[in-house]
Amino acid sequence: AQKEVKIGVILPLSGPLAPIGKSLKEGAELAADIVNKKYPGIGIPIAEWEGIPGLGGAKIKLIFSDSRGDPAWGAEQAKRLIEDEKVVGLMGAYQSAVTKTASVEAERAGIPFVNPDSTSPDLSKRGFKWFWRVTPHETWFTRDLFDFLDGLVAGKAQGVKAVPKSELEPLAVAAENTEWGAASLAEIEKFAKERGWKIAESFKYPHKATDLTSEARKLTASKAPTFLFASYVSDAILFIKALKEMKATPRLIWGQNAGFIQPDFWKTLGADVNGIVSRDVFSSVLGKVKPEADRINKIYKERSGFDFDGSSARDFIGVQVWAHALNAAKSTDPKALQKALNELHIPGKELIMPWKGVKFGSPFPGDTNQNELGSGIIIQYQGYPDGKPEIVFPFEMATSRLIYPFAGWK
Amino acid sequence: MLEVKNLVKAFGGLVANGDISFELQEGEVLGLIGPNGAGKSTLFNCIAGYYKPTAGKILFEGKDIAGWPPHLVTREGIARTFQGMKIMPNLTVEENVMIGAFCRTNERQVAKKEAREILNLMGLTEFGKELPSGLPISVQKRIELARAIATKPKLLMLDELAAGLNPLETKEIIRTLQRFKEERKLTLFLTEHVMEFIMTISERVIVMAAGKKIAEGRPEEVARQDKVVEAYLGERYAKGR
Amino acid sequence: MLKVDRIQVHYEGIPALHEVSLEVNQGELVVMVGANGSGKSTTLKAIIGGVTPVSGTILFNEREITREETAKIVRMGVVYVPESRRIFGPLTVEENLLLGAFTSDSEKEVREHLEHVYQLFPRLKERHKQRGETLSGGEQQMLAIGRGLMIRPKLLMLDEPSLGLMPKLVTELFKTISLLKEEGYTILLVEQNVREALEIADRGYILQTGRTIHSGKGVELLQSDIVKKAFLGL
Amino acid sequence: MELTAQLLVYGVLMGLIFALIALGLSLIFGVMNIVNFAHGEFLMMGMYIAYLLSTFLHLDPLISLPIAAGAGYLLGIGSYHILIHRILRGPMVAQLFGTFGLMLFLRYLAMYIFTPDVRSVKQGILVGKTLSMGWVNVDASKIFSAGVCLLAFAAIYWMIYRTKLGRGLRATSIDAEAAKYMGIDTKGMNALAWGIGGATVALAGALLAHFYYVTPTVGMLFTLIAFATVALGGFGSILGAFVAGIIIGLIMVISGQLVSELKFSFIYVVYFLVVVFRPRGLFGW
Amino acid sequence: MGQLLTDIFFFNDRPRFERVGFLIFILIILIFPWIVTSAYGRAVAIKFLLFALFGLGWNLIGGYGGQVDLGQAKNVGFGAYATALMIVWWKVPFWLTIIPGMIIAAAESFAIAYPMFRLKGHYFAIATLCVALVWKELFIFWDWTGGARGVEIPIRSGADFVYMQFNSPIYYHYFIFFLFLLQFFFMNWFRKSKLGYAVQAVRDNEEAAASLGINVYRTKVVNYTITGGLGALGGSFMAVYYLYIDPDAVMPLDLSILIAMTVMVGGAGSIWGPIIGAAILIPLDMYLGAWLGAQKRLGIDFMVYAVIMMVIAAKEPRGIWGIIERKIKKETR
Ligand SMILES: Nc1ncnc2c1ncn2[C@@H]1O[C@H](COP(=O)(O)OP(=O)(O)OP(=O)(O)O)[C@@H](O)[C@H]1O
Ligand SMILES: Nc1ncnc2c1ncn2[C@@H]1O[C@H](COP(=O)(O)OP(=O)(O)OP(=O)(O)O)[C@@H](O)[C@H]1O
Ligand SMILES: [Mg+2]
Ligand SMILES: [Mg+2]
Repeated sequence: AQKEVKIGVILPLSGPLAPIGKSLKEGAELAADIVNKKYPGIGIPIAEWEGIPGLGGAKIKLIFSDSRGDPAWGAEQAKRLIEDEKVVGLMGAYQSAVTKTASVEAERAGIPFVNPDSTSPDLSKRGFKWFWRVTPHETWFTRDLFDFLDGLVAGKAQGVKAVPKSELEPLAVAAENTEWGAASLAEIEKFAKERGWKIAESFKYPHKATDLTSEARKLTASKAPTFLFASYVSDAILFIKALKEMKATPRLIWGQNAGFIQPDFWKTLGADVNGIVSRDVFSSVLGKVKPEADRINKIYKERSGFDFDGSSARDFIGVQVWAHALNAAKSTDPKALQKALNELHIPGKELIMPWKGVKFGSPFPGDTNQNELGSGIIIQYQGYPDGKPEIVFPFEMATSRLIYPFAGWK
Repeated sequence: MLEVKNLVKAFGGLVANGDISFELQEGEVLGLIGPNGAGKSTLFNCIAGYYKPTAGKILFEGKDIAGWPPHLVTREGIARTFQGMKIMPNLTVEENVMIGAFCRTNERQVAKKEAREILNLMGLTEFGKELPSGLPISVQKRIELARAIATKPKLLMLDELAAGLNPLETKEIIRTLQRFKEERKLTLFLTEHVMEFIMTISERVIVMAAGKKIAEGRPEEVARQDKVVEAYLGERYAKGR
Repeated sequence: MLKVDRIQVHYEGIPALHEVSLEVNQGELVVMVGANGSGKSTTLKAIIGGVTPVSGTILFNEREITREETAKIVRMGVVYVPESRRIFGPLTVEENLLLGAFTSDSEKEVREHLEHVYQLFPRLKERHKQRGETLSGGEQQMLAIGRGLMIRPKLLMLDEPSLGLMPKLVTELFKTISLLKEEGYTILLVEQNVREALEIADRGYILQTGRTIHSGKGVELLQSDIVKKAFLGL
Repeated sequence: MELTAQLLVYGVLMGLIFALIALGLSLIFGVMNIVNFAHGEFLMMGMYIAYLLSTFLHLDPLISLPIAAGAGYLLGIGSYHILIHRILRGPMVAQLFGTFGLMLFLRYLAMYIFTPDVRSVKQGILVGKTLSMGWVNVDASKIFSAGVCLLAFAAIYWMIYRTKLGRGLRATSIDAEAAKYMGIDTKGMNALAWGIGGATVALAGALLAHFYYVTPTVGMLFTLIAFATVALGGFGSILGAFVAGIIIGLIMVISGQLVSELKFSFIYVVYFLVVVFRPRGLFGW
Repeated sequence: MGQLLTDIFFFNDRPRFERVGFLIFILIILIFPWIVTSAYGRAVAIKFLLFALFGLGWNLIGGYGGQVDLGQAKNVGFGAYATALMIVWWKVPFWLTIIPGMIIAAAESFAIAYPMFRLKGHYFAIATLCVALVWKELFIFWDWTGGARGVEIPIRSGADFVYMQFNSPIYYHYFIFFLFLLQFFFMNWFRKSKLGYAVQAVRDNEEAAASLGINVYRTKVVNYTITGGLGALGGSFMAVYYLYIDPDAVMPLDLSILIAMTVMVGGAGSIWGPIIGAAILIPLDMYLGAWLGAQKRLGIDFMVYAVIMMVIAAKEPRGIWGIIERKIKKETR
């Protein structure tokens, strides 16, 4: 019989975050498929594999489990996957709160938990021995944001003259009141202070709100030219709709990933997204600078009907990390895997991400087992409804000119 | 034992009890009659603490209990039954009575014993473990009476206890009442529209009409007064007597 | 007009009526008496469709209504004034009365009946704006009866209408009932005032533990030993 | 000053929608003393109807209003006949439980059919149009919705308090058994209440779809607000739902300015305070 | 004293089949982790005991008190936070955090009970719901509670009886079973106590209860206060069991509703009801989620669960215990 390696994947597949959970799941499934079957011509090693070479061609089998967005439920599913399904390791769980409880189970059981998709800085600061985070975390992304802003002022953005700082200052920030939103806001405030950016208005709002008109009005009333958001998709939509209703005229709108990169976001808002920028880890236009990404995107689009995006990309790379680790360990023994993960180094060219690679270390103070070679990008929606999320940061990787200032809504 | 002085109870503009005064001696049986809406139940409710009197005093063994909440009034020694029964439907008959007995004890065993004794005296033992809701009205009325007695009252107030009972059942309940009155030294204050009941058992009767006391005296005397006949009893009784 | 044939009714599997049969003819005043819990109210409820008999039949004007919906039976002209009165507490006296005429479509008739009821019970007119639940016990009883008279029913069923009424009103009530009978109403009456009821009744039935054990002319029943012993305690 | 005025406008407009959403809940509660946890799911159904008609048949969402109302009516009546009348005899907890089941069922049925994706209505005469009225810019569809809400309230109010049918409904709500003795078809009345309740909330959904997104889980957000609205106004009171809806709309915008994070708390605290002093809500009997 | 012990530990007022049933139940729970080796099965058993514990507490207000309280989650939250914060801040041993948690929950319940009990029926239900949601928002809002980022208790290795952390679920199994029994015997005493009867009398008819010398208001307040305290007990357990808590996890509306539902499904106002209800709902929910969740098409697990809920509500509104009791009655007749 075919040898199989089971990996448990915990994701929010029902509840309010289900739309994102769906993207994550599809990304992981594609990666597993690419590992298991030959996909010639993509240009990354796993596409050449048929199963995991180091394990004699054993196939990766993903066992998905719904976290329901509930930390307790997530922990119970982790137990089930670990002991009853006998998975060799875990992956997930998107919401940092769920990742926290689920990874405790892995830590106790002594099996690896690879986390490709949670961005709360806390997670990699717990000193766990069985937890590896692949994605950059919020500290990183926020640093990118301020690099981007400082870059604008310095005139580094392609096709945009140096922007006087006074044109972008002060900032106004709205973050949802979840673990992730709170972390985002804290990071933004920290960096703003460090880099000398004034904040006119910053607040948390109740996520899954019924109405955000008042909050949007608060942003416009602050007269700040730059709006920063940390919102899931439903709230992101409400914010943009409300701002449009008020004919707000910010010069820059930046979203902290999540809702701002969901297909639902631009599908719902159509042309109204043009000019909005968001932090991300992947864009389908990456193909312009990284042809492998384009090939993956094509396959993905055939399967799911959408472009590959930041969410699907993250769980894709999660599976990829698993595949490389298993290959290197040549065993499914936890200790061997632990060693393999600790020593893992995937060079950037083997990834579809615009990263320098995957290697776990301590990029920020307090971090352990955190990928230190990752990086973020900032995309801008251009030419929607038929457009693409163009990369505008890092400046040297830009696929299109930055549209600045934000043109307003029709 | 009980002395009501210038009691007034008004609902908005409607004066349900206007300046009522009377006294009740220990061991006495006092009847209260009067037309529908005269304010009898209101008076009961004022004494038992369900309504706060607008003015006036209610002295029970020297203490002014006007405005006291019902449970304190009961603990002072005044128990009551309700016009239109208020049985606790999800508790068994025995438990209904036990809860009354808990008024005087904290011990379940004591309360249980007391309840069983009263049920036995009332001839209700067979229903002890049943839920009261399906039982006939006459039984429910006796349960309510048993429950009130279980609180070991000095004064027992009965609001239309015999309503809905046929003459035979009425006679039975009078007998029960009289027995308890003897054994437990109860003072009774009751209102009733069934003349066979009230006229037999009462030693003295107060007549109310439109919120005022209009007559007082021994039952036979009162029943003969024209104003009582006219306001309350009607021709049939006038003829009968 | 009404024919109840050996009906049996259970409450949660426990029989309340074993075998009850009775008949009411056009224009008659029929009285049902019986000890507490003998099943009088249950019989009326079965007729009006409030409970469904497990066996037996009920015919009204030759039509079987054993399993008919209450609302339909009421629309056929049967009115039931329940023992527990069932006043619409938060509604005013007048609104309560108007609901009694829910099945009537003629505005004019409704007005007439309203006047009639107010004549019968002046107390209600006095209180017509008061909320039903704040009426005294007796006043509520008047309201319940008045509500039953808001249409001209083919059959009027009263369950212990004298309950809680003062003696004077009881006397008047029985007068009113005889009056109604004379006006041509057909009435089925349940009463604990056995003597007064049987005096004005055409016929009577005696119920005992869910069975009709005896029937006969009103006055005859009043003389019978059963009634004397069991109800009057003579 | 300008800000205040703008907030008032936004608050009242949103409040009217809340009121319309709450109307059906209040009516259903009034007639049969049952709190419908699935109310928000009815709203979601109304929204999906507007979405489907707009996306697949290219119908203007305005045209879908009556269709949504009709479908909501059927959904209400259907729920009544299939489930609700069976749980009416149970205690309050069982009723809550039953409608909670209905809520879960409808929500996940929608998730099964439509997937969890977020959708919205993109075309329509009023969709995305902004009216400028000098100092305030307002979405045209919100103004239109407000108008529809007022009309719906007037119609329902008239029906309940001025027609015989309404008297029948009220009688049923107070004492269903006694209402039966009056010749009122109480089952019909209950079904009617559910029908109207479903119709008004689905109508609100179709209106909401003009400027709000649709997803299977959208209902709960509104259910909780509708609960607070209905209870604040007084269960069963039409006028109460209306006034409370507007109050809640205003609290939302004002608290959104003060401490946005706690804005639902503001609503709940106001509810709590009101009810402590008026235990049956602002207009409850 | 002897009487008190009998009241706590004995069921001599209950029919024989109940006593036998209870013994069998205890035996099953005792040997459960030895016959079931599935980790998920054990997790289900632990969650079952946890919700049976919650249900027993809620039964006080919801069953015996007849008041629908949809805010029990706030008390769970108080317990969970008291334990988690005390452990994280001051390293207080677990066992010393239980009582403060219960006291905080009871004190809060006591404080709001006075205004709360002006309300009846649905107004009360919605008010409880609102109060719980306000607390949840506050816990998210405040920084000192960790806000939305929650509280993480550091992992300890091995079996630690001071902080009640274990690698093996078997320990947790007996640990929660112990807490469950504590509460169970408390309830056994309660239902037979004077207070227990007063609570039921008030539920059935407030005016009648008052006429029998019961202070209606005080009875309700005391009952609500105890309910609050009992809710916190399970919360403390959750903190050391999951090792991470946040307001969405320990005080959401769903939790309040699930607690109420276990009682309702089992049969409110009976000591067995919450146990039966939890024994049905928790495994049902967890196995449906494991088997039918995460499918290609989402939502089937919830739909099946929802249908079962509706059927129970429609067919047996008085709960499963109602059916059992009736069956037994019929047989013994
Ligand atoms: N809560 C209230 N609000 C307004 N009016 C009330 C209230 N309670 C009683 N009343 C009125 O006060 C008057 C006296 O009522 P009460 O119940 O005391 O009469 P009663 O003498 O007991 O009559 P019955 O013999 O019919 O029971 C009645 O007219 C009644 O309508
Ligand atoms: N809702 C009910 N549930 C259970 N049993 C009931 C119910 N209603 C009545 N019963 C039982 O049915 C029998 C007949 O009751 P019914 O009320 O018809 O008697 P009745 O002759 O009208 O008595 P009363 O003089 O008390 O009104 C009684 O034994 C009673 O216990
Ligand atoms: Mg009275
Ligand atoms: Mg009867």
